[in-house]
Amino acid sequence: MTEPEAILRMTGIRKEFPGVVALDDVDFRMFPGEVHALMGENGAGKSTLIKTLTGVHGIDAGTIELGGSAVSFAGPPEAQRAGVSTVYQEVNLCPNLSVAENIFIGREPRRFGRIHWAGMRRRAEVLLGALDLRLDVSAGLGSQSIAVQQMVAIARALDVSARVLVLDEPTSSLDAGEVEQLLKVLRSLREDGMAILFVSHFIDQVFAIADRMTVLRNGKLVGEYRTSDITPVELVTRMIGKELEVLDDLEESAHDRSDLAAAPVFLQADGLSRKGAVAPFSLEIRQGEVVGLAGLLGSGRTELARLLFGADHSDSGTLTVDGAVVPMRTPRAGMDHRIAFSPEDRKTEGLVGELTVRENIVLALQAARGWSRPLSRKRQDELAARYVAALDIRPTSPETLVRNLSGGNQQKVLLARWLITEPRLLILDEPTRGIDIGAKTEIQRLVAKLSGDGMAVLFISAELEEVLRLSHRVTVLRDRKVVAQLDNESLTADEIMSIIAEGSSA
Amino acid sequence: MTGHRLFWPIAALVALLLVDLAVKPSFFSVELRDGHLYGSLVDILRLGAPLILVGIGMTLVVATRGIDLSVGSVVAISGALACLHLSGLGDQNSVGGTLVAVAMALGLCLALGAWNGFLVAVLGIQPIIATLILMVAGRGIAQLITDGQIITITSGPFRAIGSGYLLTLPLSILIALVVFVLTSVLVRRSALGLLIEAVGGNPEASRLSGLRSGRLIWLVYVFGGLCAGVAGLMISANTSGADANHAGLWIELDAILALTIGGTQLTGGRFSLGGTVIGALLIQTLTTTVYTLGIPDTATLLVKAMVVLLVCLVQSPAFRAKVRRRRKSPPPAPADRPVKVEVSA
Amino acid sequence: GGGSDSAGGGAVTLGFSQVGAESGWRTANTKSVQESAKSAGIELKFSDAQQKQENQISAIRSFIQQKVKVIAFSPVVESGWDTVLKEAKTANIPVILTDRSVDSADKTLYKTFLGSDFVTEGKKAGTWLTKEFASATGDVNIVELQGTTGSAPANDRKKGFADAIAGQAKFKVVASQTGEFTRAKGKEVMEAFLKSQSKIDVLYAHNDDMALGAIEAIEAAGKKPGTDIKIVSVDAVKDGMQALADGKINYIVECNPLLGPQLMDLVKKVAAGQEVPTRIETEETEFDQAKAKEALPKRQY
Amino acid sequence: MSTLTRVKEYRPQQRHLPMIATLVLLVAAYGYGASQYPAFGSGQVVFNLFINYSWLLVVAIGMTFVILTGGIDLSVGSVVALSTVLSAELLTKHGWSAPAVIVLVLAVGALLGTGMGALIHYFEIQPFIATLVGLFFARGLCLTISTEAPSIDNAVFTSIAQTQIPLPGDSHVSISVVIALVVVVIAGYVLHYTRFGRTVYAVGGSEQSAVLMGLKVARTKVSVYALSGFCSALGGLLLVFYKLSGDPLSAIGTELDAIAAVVIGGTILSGGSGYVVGTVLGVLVLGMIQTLIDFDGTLSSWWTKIVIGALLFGFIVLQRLIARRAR
Ligand SMILES: Nc1ncnc2c1ncn2[C@@H]1O[C@H](COP(=O)(O)OP(=O)(O)OP(=O)(O)O)[C@@H](O)[C@H]1O
Ligand SMILES: Nc1ncnc2c1ncn2[C@@H]1O[C@H](COP(=O)(O)OP(=O)(O)OP(=O)(O)O)[C@@H](O)[C@H]1O
Ligand SMILES: [Mg+2]
Ligand SMILES: [Mg+2]
Repeated sequence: MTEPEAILRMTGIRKEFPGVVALDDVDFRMFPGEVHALMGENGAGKSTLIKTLTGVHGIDAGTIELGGSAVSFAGPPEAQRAGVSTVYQEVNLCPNLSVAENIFIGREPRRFGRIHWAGMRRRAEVLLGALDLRLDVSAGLGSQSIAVQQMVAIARALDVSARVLVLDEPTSSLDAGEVEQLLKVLRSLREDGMAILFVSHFIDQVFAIADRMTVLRNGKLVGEYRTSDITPVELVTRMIGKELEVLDDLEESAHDRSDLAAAPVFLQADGLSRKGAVAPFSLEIRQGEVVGLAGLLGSGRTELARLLFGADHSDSGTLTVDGAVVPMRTPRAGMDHRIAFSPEDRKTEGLVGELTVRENIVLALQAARGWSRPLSRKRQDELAARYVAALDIRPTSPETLVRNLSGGNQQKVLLARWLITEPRLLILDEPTRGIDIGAKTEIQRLVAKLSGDGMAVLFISAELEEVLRLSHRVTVLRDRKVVAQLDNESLTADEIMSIIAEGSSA
Repeated sequence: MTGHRLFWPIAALVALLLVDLAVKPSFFSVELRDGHLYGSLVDILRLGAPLILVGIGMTLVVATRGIDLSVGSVVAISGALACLHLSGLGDQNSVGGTLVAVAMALGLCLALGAWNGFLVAVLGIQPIIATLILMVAGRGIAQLITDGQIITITSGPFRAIGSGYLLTLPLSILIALVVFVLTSVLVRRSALGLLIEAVGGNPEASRLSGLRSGRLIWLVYVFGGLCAGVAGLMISANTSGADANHAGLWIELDAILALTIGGTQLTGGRFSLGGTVIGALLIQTLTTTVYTLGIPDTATLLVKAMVVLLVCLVQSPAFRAKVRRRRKSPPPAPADRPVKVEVSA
Repeated sequence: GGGSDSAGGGAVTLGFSQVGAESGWRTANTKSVQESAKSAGIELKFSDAQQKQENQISAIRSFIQQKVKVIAFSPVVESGWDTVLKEAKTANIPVILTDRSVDSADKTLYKTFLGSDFVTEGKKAGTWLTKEFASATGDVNIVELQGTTGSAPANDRKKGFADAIAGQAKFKVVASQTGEFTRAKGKEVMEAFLKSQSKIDVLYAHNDDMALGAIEAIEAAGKKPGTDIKIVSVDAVKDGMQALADGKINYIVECNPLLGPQLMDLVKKVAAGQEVPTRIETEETEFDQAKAKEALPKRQY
Repeated sequence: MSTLTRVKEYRPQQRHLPMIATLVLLVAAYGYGASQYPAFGSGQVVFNLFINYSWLLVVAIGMTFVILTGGIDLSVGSVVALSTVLSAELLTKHGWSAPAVIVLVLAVGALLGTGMGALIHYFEIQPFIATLVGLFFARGLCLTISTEAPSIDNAVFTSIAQTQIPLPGDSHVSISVVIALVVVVIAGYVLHYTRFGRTVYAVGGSEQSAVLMGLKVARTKVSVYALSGFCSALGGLLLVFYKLSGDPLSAIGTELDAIAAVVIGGTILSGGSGYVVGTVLGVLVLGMIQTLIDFDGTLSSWWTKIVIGALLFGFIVLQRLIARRAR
């Protein structure tokens, strides 16, 4: 069949970083009016390809054509002017500015040559409205949950009338509702002939929206496919280079609570609350139990988790660990009770980018031991090596600077940090954010195993299926309130959604 | 080779020394005079010692995203208190008395460091302003101690700290060396280094990883105070007198300069004590060079500016990259116009 | 409340703005002013400017606000006082300059100047040198330790000295660097000189502190200060005199900080509206080693 | 609408707390002075604050821009001195006309600033160091140009310097004060109502993000240093108007005063948050401290320093306490 002229054509792209070949002779093309998914495992080179397109990184070899003419952007501003609008993987906004400003800065509506603040706020509310998001747009961005920030970044990209829209894992921390909303918007943009580059580790999302997909593996091009010509299983096989075994076995083990009823309660919260974050709630977690938190964006899951760990301190209520009431004022207190908390925002709250993978992995354990009892270098290397292997962190050298890791691999490092502390309660806030399905199943299996060995787990994920698959019990939040706690015999996503929904109707 | 963190600082230092050698061949001559080594290089080591010490302390402070402007005043206070005590002694040459004086001075400096740490770690005041307080008040305290006069002392043991020699080497540099080695070992063999770099690299992440950053920050300021204290003793001992008004004036700037040349970022995180030592020596070499080559003192600052600029430029990867691109950029020139290549290269 | 009461019943209020406390000399100067004010029964408003002219100006402004009877100050620099002095004049508060003069074209802006002449000090040092080496035939190699670059005493003492030795070709200033008026720098610079200069006969230091620092350097180099290298300096602070008496310095030109008593007399006169000479040089002597020995015991600073 | 009302009653206060606290403290300090020292209460004392510190205020405004981007500028003091020396030199020795001198001085300041900005942005030299080089360089130029401090008798300068703008209550201010206040207003406007201003905040918030958002980071970063250089030069001119002399050793340590003023005014050194008004208050705090000491007139040289430190401490701690309380 005859294809229209490609709007974007990248040929023979090569990008080396000291020690790593991130991209090796990669071809990539996009057509107007299509959604093109860029697929690949963590570290495959997706974000790098995008950054070479927008001029964040220069290329070592290859050519880039936009609208038929060769281009090489010196930086994002140029790319933007040429009509390439991008949402990068890590949220890249200014926490010190308001939501509205983050959407419009650089393109602020002006009147009499001066910034027209009121007009800006109005337009921001409209834009976010289109994404079904209603919030005080003059509030500081820093105080928003990571999901909100992601939506803001998307809104910013949508506002510019671009020829090519690039979205690097825009949905990694959105829940079903927002995703649906986003896809709707993308479809209408596609109608208007925009070319959309879409990166996601959610296969179903990709098949729902993409017309065409390009698969990368270890920085090399595997191939380009029409969605209609390929099945999910085939796609995954091409991404990871081997068959993926599914998790039905896990399903079983997860849900039998027979022994749990007997298990002693590890942690119990009574009327715990924090103003502006979560209303008083009670919650108990038994040893070996996986409790999932379900709720919409901004429902207060993260807040709740932070209280249990002592990341924020509560205004009211008590926390009981092993039957003894304990003050939980600092993270340190949480750790002293063998509680671990892996935060949702790896960039600002999780990792120390300047330090190596090894150093980041041992950080929490070392902090717990205190400075005077250092882990021997040998011990550190072993720990690092073990978890680099276990979680398949790439590149495999534990001496790589974390900031040079791909998003998903960074997430794995964060996870490793807490796993080596061998906690009794492991709080995971969006642990699988931006992680490819291979690793995701790995992590889910790990969680199941750990709980099997008696570790209590509090599991937060925007992906409801994941929560359901893993948890013995699901605690549902709505508007910063705990509205239901359900044993997960055979819960379905719809049941949960209806619980969330009915509240908002009531 | 050029990859190593310390390559460029060392290269700069060597380059500067070579300039000296070229201009004044006698610059490298080191002879033995009444039982100790004597020569410009020896002076550089001896006079560089205080800066090295202050630099080491400052490096750790900076690694935690802090800064300590008060070191200069602490230097003055330390010297003043020690000399005040000594001047009161019947027999200034008594080792015991000297030790007491030293102990008193260093004790006070620890307290001053703790004060800085308190302001930063507990009250959460921004380091630059928190230490500015002691920078201003500290001078006053030092002058209060000396009553604005220069306290001259004759104590042999004390003077040794600044101008004495051991095994023909200046005692001061040996002290600095010991402090450097001890600190390096402590920091790298224990987990301090890692924890400090973590706190400086990402405070919130460190907090959520259970680091007691407050204590760490406190610790580094106390240590910074101690280092400044020792430096203060050296400086006053070197001139066998406490000059509360001038001792350690602007040393904080030189210290920060030294650690930057050494490759530590003022934004916190990774630090390199070795680099700081190199940086300090570089700065001292520069000063000595100016005096030795008889550069008119109206031009001194210009020279200093230029040298520092050069050193920082060659160290900056961005700069080197740009230069390399320059070299590359002109297209392979046709054989018939070789001259042009010369020009462009 | 109006300032009249601040001027006190009969007591004269004197607003005195000091440069700072940058040296022992300065501190002695301050002390003398404070003490003699007390003994003369003059109410003193003292303000230390921390070497900043801006502070001195604002201090003088506040004196004007408080309607003191007389204002005295030692200018941190000689220029830049017209505006504030005019204000003082319009508020008709008489002004006395101490230690350093100002270069205002309008001499009516201040009643009188009390202090020493830095150029003369330099000259005296130079003249001594010419006498000392009158017989010398070969070159006389001089190294100079200057005060803080750009400061009035440094400029003038350099100038005066240069003028004095100008006539004779045998006097050669082979090296001249700033020692910033401090011992530490004095020593550091001298160490460098000792290595860079093959032959040094004389050291001229703009103040005693630098000379004292240099002495340590000379001794460390295995030379005898005062004999191998002749030393002449300015100020005559106690430590300096000690060194002079010990024969480590050869000659010191006094620069007397004890202006207090003289100043207070002037203040009283000026306050009473009597006429005073427009320029009063403080009586200052010069010390050689012999004079130093007898002067030393009753040296207060 | 409800959101907007929430904005009004809640958000701004939070951000303005440090400044409000500072203002309260200033008033308190003034009240104390008035109660302690006769003639302190007179309005002129307040106006003198502005007269004496107008030059520092202008310098601090430039510094505010730099610090908002997360940078720092140590060169301001030297640039101020250079401006005074240049003015004196050109007016007295080379007989330039006043306007020409003013233009040149401002140009030189801006140029030096641009240079440092370029070093910082294009060669990624840390601001602290790049501007420290600037500090050495400018001060070095001062001394090479002249080691003396000549007076300036240029008619224009003298008239600007000595004109007093009368105010009610037989008090007065100088032209410099007016200039400084104009600068303040412009700066405030630029920061709040122009793209450049907002980009300054964005860069301070997260430079990497600012780049990826496609903002003109390079231009902004270089500009703030150019601006700071310009303000320092202007401050230098005001200082010339203030003293009518060019002193190569003047304004030593001004960088610390300026930084202190900015930080006391509630601006965060890591950048991204702060206001020009805060800086004004910060300068007034420093001035107030100096004035209190001048009026007291019993402090010895060293107690002066100690008390300055103590007052500084008091101001900062109280400021935090008040701010905390109000939260
Ligand atoms: N700045 C850098 N310096 C060094 N190596 C880098 C840098 N950026 C990326 N890399 C490496 O390039 C490879 C590709 O990274 P990239 O971020 O493109 O992966 P990705 O496909 O986006 O993975 P993910 O799905 O986790 O986001 C990784 O091995 C990463 O370690
Ligand atoms: N650090 C914070 N400070 C103040 N408010 C916050 C903070 N973090 C989140 N919030 C607010 O509280 C709401 C709940 O945030 P939280 O992250 O707990 O929601 P969540 O259920 O975790 O949703 P998400 O899936 O977005 O994380 C957010 O919508 C945000 O507006
Ligand atoms: Mg990626
Ligand atoms: Mg969350």
